[in-house]
Amino acid sequence: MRINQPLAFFVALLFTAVVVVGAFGTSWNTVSELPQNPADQSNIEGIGMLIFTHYVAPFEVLSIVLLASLIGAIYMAKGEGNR
Amino acid sequence: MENLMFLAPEITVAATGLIILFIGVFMSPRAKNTLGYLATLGILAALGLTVQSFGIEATMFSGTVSIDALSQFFKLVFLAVSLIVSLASIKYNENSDHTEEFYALVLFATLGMMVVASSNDFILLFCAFELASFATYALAGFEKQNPKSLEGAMKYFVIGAVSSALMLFGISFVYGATGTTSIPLIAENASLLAANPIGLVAVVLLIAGFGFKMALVPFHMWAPDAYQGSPSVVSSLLAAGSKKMGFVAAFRVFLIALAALQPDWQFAFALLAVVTMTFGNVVAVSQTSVKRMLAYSSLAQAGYIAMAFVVMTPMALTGGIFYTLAHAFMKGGAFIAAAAVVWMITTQRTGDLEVPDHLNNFRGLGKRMPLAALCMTVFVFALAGIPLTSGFMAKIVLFSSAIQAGMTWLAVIAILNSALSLFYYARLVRYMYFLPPEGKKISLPFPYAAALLLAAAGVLAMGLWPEPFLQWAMDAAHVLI
Amino acid sequence: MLPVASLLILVPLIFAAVTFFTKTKTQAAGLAFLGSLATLGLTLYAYLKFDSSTAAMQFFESIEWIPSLGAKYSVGIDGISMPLILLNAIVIPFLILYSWNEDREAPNRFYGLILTMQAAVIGVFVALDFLVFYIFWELTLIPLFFMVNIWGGEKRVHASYKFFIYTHVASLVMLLGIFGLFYASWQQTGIPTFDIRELVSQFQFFESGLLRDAIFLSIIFGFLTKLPTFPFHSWLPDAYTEAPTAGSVLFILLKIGGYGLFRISLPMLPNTGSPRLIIMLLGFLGAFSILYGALVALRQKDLKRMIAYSSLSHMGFVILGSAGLVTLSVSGAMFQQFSHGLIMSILFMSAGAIQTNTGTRIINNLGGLAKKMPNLAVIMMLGFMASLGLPGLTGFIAEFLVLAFSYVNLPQFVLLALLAIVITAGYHLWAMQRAMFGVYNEKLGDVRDINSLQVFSMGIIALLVVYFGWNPNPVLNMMITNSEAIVSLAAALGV
Amino acid sequence: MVKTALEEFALLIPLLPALAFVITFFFGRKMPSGGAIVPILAIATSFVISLIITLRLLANPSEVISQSYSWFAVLNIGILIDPLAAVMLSMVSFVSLLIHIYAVSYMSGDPGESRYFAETALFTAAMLSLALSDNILQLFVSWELVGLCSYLLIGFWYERPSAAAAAKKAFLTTRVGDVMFLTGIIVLTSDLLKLAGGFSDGTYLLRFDEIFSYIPQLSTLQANIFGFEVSHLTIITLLFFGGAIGKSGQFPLHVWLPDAMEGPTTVSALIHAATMVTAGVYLVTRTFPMFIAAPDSLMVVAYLGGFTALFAGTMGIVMNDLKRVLAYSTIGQLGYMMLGLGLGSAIGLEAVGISIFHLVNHAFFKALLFLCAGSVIHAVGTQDMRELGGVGKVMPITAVTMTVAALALAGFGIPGTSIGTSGFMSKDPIIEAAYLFGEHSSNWIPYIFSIAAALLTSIYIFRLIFMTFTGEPRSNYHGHESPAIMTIPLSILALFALAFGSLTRTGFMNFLEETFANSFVNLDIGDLAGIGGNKLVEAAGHEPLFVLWLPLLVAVVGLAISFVIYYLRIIKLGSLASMKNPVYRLLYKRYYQHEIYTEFFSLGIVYGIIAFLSQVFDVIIDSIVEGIGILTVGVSEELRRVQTGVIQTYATGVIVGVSLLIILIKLILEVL
Amino acid sequence: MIPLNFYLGLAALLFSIGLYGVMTHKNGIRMIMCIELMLNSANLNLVAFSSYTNTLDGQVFAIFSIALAAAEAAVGFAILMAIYRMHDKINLDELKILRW
Repeated sequence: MRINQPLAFFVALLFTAVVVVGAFGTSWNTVSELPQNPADQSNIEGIGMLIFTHYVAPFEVLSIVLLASLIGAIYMAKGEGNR
Repeated sequence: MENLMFLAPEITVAATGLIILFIGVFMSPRAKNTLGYLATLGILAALGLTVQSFGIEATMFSGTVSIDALSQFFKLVFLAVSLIVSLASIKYNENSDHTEEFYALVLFATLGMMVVASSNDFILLFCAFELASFATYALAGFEKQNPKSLEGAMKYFVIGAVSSALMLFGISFVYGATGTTSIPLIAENASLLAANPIGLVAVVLLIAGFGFKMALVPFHMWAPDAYQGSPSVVSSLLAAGSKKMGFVAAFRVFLIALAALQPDWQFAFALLAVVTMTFGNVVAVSQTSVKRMLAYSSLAQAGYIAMAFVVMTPMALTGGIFYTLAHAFMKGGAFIAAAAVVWMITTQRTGDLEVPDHLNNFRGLGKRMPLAALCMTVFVFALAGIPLTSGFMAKIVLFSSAIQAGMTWLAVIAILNSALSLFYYARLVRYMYFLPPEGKKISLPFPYAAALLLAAAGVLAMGLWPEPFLQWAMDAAHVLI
Repeated sequence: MLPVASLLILVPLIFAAVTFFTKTKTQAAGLAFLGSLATLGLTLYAYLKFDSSTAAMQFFESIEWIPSLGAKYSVGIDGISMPLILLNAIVIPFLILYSWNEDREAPNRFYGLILTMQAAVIGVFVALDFLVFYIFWELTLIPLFFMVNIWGGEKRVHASYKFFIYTHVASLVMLLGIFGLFYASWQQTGIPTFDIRELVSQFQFFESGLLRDAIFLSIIFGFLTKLPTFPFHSWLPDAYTEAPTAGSVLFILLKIGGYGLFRISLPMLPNTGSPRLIIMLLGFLGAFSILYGALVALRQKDLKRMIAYSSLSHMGFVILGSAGLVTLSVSGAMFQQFSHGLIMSILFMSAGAIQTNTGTRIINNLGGLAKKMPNLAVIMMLGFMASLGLPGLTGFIAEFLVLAFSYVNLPQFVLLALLAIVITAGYHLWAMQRAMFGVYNEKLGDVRDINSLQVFSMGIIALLVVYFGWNPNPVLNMMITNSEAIVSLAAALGV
Repeated sequence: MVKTALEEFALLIPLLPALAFVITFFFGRKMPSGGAIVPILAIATSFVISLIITLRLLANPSEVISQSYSWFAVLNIGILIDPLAAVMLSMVSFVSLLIHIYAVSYMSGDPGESRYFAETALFTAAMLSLALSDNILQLFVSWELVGLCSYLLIGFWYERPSAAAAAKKAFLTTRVGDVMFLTGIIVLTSDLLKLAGGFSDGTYLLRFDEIFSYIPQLSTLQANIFGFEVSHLTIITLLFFGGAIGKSGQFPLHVWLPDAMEGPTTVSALIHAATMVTAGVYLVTRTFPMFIAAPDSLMVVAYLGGFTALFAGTMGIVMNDLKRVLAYSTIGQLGYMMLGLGLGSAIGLEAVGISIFHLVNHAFFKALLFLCAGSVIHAVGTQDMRELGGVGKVMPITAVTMTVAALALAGFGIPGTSIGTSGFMSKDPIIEAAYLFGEHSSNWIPYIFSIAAALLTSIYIFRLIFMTFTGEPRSNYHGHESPAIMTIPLSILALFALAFGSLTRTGFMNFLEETFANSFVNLDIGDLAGIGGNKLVEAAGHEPLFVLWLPLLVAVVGLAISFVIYYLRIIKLGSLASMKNPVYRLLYKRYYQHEIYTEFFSLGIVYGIIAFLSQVFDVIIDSIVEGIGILTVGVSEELRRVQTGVIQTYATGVIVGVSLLIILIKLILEVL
Repeated sequence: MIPLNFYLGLAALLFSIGLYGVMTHKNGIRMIMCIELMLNSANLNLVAFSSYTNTLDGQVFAIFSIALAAAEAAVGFAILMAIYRMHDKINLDELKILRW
């Protein structure tokens, strides 16, 4: 089947429109002012803390994800096949 | 520190996967045959631990992990599927050099699904979701010399990746509106989502993400191809296991986190459920590949389960949750039976080798592999909702709940669909039992037999004595309400 | 005391299971015969212990099954179910004997399915819980589907699917009604239950007349389709015709539609939103089915198809009698079920014998068979006479009761039905004349008469047709007792 | 306790032949001459019992035998032997006995001999049960059973297509009447149920005493049919009479009776002359109290009976088949009986007497006629009168007995005395009653019918006698006199045909008039007639002399005409009796009834149109069901193409799905 | 201060470009890159929200998501390699044995 580029374009446009209208039409509950002090803007420590305390479970899972994709990728990419 | 014992099933599964991976390196292909039994044992242990932990309520890891009736029930579902699959795969991987990779991936995928069931935070949910996806991408393409397997894997991968992107996009909006990724906290702060158009966008994006796994029309299109192309044992895992992951995630996300947007997603699910079940059943009628037919029937079943989101009474949720377990057994078993047939055709070199799961290859299965045929009959009858099987009980509870809630139209559509499905299921049974066999009798290998019997036992147990399962499903449903 | 009701399901089921694993035809048929004899023995035991003077449930058993849905495994026998169980138990052994000498593929499955069917049908009759009832109800589909699909005639595949899906849809609609009943009652009482009698008695307390009508109509739709009645009958001719003889007879023994009518629909009928209208509708459907079945039968060229339509015509009496709502008309309808089972068994067995022995069922291709098949001719003649309602045979008692006593409430429909009686006689005699009398059609070659086992089995049923034609009381009395209970309900509400 | 003993024996009357049926049916093939001895003995015993009971009853007509046993529900089986039943029982068992004996020879050598005797035994049982039933339902049951036997026996030589067709026709035509009868019973049942206000223990709903006790109430129930107010009683009785029309071969349902001659001649004698066909008359007699209490019913009976008598005669004179002539004569005589009953609206209970008297006498002479015909056919091998002639020389006994029967049929006798054939003794009173009726109501039509019919009767029966027994043989046949076992019954019957009437006349009628006043029912027919609006003639007037002599005169004229044409052959009918003559053709074609009934009505309308429409309708209903299936498969084939196999399409599907879903939900939630 | 909507608009645009790519490209590698684009646009969203709601969860999520995207790409490319070995092509639109 030929790929219908105009249709794809239209669909993509439609999607953009929908999302943009949705996002722009929303009154986001944001902080009024970003922190001005550059020193305060460093959040590496915070992120690190979060990853190893609050989000330690995803972090552990992520390790398995990496392992799994590693195995999968190596297996799939290996040249010989035996089945 | 939290009591890690609550996570014992997950840890067991992960550990088994790692051990297999590790010791597999040092084993000869012949010796690797034992790995399957090891995996099975590990899953059995995890299953035992899960059943043992029924009734526990806890949140762990700063509230990102939640152990409750819902999570435990779904862990049961995943582990049961995993058990069946790993049992059957012993034969599938016989004398293969890649047994350890296969089992590791199966176990990791199972782990991913189990974590999804427990996750109480979008970040964990997403990571676990991806874990299950990545592991199964590779599994779907496990027969890398088989163009169909690769094609299925590729389609699965592309649509899976797109869907995960959509889901992530949706999650980002939810996060943006509520400022948190924790499911309970989102539920508390959902007023902004509910009041603004972005709520609907987020809901639909999330539905697309989960709907990919659930295989709801129109996010289903990978499913028939992937189910047909993948090795049958993997199809079993995909259809019976990873599909349910989509449901448990959706249960948690929509019913708990996004309860405030109920009108939006209720309507979406109503539409999707009706379209999905009708499309699945109608298209299944004209299929000649059994695995593809099962894939479409799987769509239809997903449509039925999605009714739970529409009706949303405790009864409906009970029914939906009960249905996931029932479907796990019957669809998992059916794919294993297809696997047995594919094995038979490929080893015997008779019949339609081009499409080894072609309906014609099921001719006279009742004579060639009586046990496989009998179990397959049980599974398709269950799928059709014939009494005394799990499928019947599941449909009873689910469809009746629609009546209870006054949604007779939905029940009528579902029931008509169910009647339609009888056509292609009965056809399969007819091929197996009432057309002459095209080959001699084959003895069914033990692993297939064991897996089939296990699944059939599950199907019949749920049909004949549904009470304990119903109770568990009810407990699980209460978590959601 | 034996748990007869459960045993009546279990015994054939166990024998069926064992039969599936037999290797030879003799083993299969023998075992199935033993199984059916055991069932017959049990049934006779139950019959002898049965007290026909009470409408109450006897041999009652109840075990908790799914407490969270209020479903129980509860079974019992009363005057509505006893005769039908008896019918099944009596005919099946002779059906097995009848087909003893037939050569066919996979005899173990054939006989196993017969027994499975018996278990399922008896299961429907004894079930007192809607869920159990529905389970057995659906279970009856499977053996019949395979019967038609494997051993049927030329168009068996099509016929089997049509039957399977058509009646399955109807059952599902009925299931919807059951759900409605279940939840409405749950809402009413706060306790979930699937108990048939409990739900039926709760029915009257539902507030909305529309709801009651909807529940009633969807449930009765399932029954009417199964019965079947005009205009939901189109699965019937194909299925009955294409089925092998044993399959046709099993179809005939499938009296679950009428049973449901008596057990469930009639007690509910007076409490529906507009009972008068529904009675009129039922009366019309019944009378019209009688007439319509007869007229269409008149046009049939295929013997089995003709009998199939005559069956449709006969089942009209069941509906008409039920709609009559007089004790004796309802009893007549019940008796019609019983008598129809016996009579049609003979007819289908005869038609089957003709088909196997001559190779055709087309009436015009036959001729003068009485000369070559005298035994068959006698039995078939008796069957035809019973079918056209000749007094002294069971059919008359049923039809007389239905017609005479439905006339009290539904004179116009009875008159409509009476029109059909001559036509009924017409097609029966026409078929008889063409097939059995006249000059022997030499094209048929040398035709053998039915074998002695067939003579025996058909003969016994024929004798029963005569016996119950002269002395219907052994089954009629219990029917009257129960219909009194049903009708008194209606009378109390002034319907 | 002689009476009790008798009552126990009474039960044996129908049971013995029934038992004989069972024995002959199962074992007859192994017995000599088809096991004929069993039914003969059984029927002989029944006859003896009947006769004894009749004689006892003659002594005390009000002490009838009545026994009832519950059958099912509120209905019963019972025995009622009152004068009417007793007469009927004796006659049936007697004639049946003689014919059975005769048949031993007549049927010998037929392969279906045992079947024949089984079926006739069953017939006799059913006929006896019909006569002695004490309720309308049992009567109906027996009524149908005799119909069945008639069907089986007409089709006895089933290999002959014409026999099979005639059997079917007989069954179906009488079935039309039976349905009317059944409808009458149904209406009656439901009326009784309403009047009685439900079931009460101990009473049997459809027993005659129960029915008769409700006559006054029944007559007050009115139904509106096409704008006419009709009493329920009239409806019921007319429906009953509908049954009688079918069974007794009255116009317009008489068409089956001539065709029924396809059966063995003994069957024609037994069933289609002496017994079964009179069941209709018996039914009307049995329910006479209802008829007389129903306005207009008896008038219908009288008119139809009279018309049938005449109508049958017109066809009788042109038939060439020996048995068919007799068949039309049977129809005609049955018409007389019906006429007699119909005249009850004027003469009351006396009608029962004359009519049943004629019934019994007719049984004798008509059975005799048939048996003689059978004897001829048996000996000669043909039944076409054009091929016969001069048979009297070879078969003297047959010729004599048949002539006696013919005289009886034509009604020869001397008026005013008790000298005369039995036919004269019973037919004359009917004609006289018709005159009385005419005088009473100034309505002469029945009388004219009856006189005209008498003339025709005389013509055709003597035509038969002359054509058969006199003259030269018109074909090559080898006749011989029948054996004694056949001629003895003939002689006995001849004796009865000759003398029975004159010997029993007054006693018989008085006896029968006791039927409705005894220990079982006690009705005042006069009162009932009042209910029905029928004014009875108070005192039987003295008819003018010519009225007494006219029937005889007519018979003699008939004899003369036949003598001239068929014996002397002075007048050649030539073209008059050819198919070119439209009147002759009309008669010979039997008024084209076959064409009208079978071709036009049965085949054309019912079969052709209605059944075709039903079939079309059925196909339509069926195609709806089938169409859904075909549609689903078609849709499925198309819909699966959505799955193109191209990843990009799949991705597009997902995106389109998401976008459209959002828009759709937005729209719908906003709008709703 | 840049309004939040700019970020959101950009993310939506990027996402749509990714979608358009997935829908139109035949080459498997391009498709996978487009998918990466989509994931990253979502990350952009997450980071923007994180910043504007002054919570760090979004950024944590983004980091996880980047890792996951990498893993995803690895698996995807591996499958592509297997396909390339078999067909000597990585035009995904030609993979259509499985259809209907």
